[in-house]
Amino acid sequence: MEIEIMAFGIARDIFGASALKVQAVENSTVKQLLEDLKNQYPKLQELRSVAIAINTEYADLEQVIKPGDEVVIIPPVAGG
Amino acid sequence: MEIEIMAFGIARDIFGASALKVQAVENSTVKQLLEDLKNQYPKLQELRSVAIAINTEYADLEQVIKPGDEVVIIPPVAGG
Amino acid sequence: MAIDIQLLHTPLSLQHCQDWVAGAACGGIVHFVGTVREQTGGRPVSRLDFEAYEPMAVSEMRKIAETVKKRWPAERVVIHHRVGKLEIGEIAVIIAVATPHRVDAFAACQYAIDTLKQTVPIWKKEIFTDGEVWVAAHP
Amino acid sequence: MAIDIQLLHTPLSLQHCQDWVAGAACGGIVHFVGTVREQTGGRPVSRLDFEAYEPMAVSEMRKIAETVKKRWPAERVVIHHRVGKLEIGEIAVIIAVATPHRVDAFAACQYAIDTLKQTVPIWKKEIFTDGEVWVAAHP
Repeated sequence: MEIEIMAFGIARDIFGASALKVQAVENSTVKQLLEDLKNQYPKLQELRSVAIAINTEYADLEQVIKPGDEVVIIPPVAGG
Repeated sequence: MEIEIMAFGIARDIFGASALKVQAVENSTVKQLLEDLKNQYPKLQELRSVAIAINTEYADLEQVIKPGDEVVIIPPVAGG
Repeated sequence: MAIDIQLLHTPLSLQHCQDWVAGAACGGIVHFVGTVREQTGGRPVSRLDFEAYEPMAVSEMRKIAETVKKRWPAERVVIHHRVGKLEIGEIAVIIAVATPHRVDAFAACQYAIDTLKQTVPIWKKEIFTDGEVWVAAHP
Repeated sequence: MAIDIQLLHTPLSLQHCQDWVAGAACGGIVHFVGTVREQTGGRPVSRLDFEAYEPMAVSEMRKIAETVKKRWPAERVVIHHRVGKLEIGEIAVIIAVATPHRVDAFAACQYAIDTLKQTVPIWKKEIFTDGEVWVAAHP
């Protein structure tokens, strides 16, 4: 299954793109996706935190990604 | 010696005037003045607090009132 | 001087306070705005009359602002208080504190309004449809 | 609805927030105003660029306002956040909370800004004369 990941802030700079398509096995979890991304983009490991949002909500590590989900990588936030 | 006392808020209502002249012995203290006023105007005793300001500063009970001092009776404040 | 104290007979302006405190060195500004409530203990209020022993009120407000500057790294402090007749919803007091870090601005602003209510010689009379009362005068 | 959440590409207005929260039932209003500081750790900042994952940022800001309404007797809550390019001194965020008693307004407003900084997907890049950095990205 192909997952499209949107990226903001420093994650976009690290990806070199505001969206990224990655291949994943069916029933892939957020944890697996994060591990794959960190392996492919080691600079993500240097960040204070990296989270995944699915359909505009913070996702648990065990959450399964479904086809059609809106997946966003969330580097450390700094609003305010 | 004659002391003129300015009054605001409920103290003005109790005095029935915005200023009051009272006779006091020389070297009268704030404590003596307050006792005299409370005897003369018993409704002052019902208030949550009564303070005296001399020359725009809160006065200690032992402070001596001098001729020419600006003396103000301060009933419970309620700003804000 | 980084302190602005005013006792005004005219409506207070929050925008004025914001413009005055906002400095390029401060990231956090906290404003407290106190307005006239429509009721007290369920009893509908028509209006409020504020009066002040003006020179001392200004002096006590200035002491509060100076204490704020001593205790917290506040760049700017504004305390504006209204006197006279106020209608429901009108602003009676604005306190604004600007600090480099927000936690100080909250603490300092809260200190300032708490102390103002305890020390500044300002009195308010609540006018009801059927009477009036000097607020907080009696235990 | 007693909650006003906005993510804006145009300048924020404190007066607008005050007018919106000020209700006749509330005596205490606390505003937090966050502005762009001229320097970070002694290094002069030229500008800030804010960006947001907008639908989620609005949703997370709404959650904060709803939590405020649950935990404190807040009548009205405003959270406005700016996005885009901001110059020094411009307002990045305004949070306003109106409650019957002031102690609740201070606590709720502080909770809201603390939580916003932890959870709302907004990022800011500080632009210096000689480079740029995503704020708080690295430990």
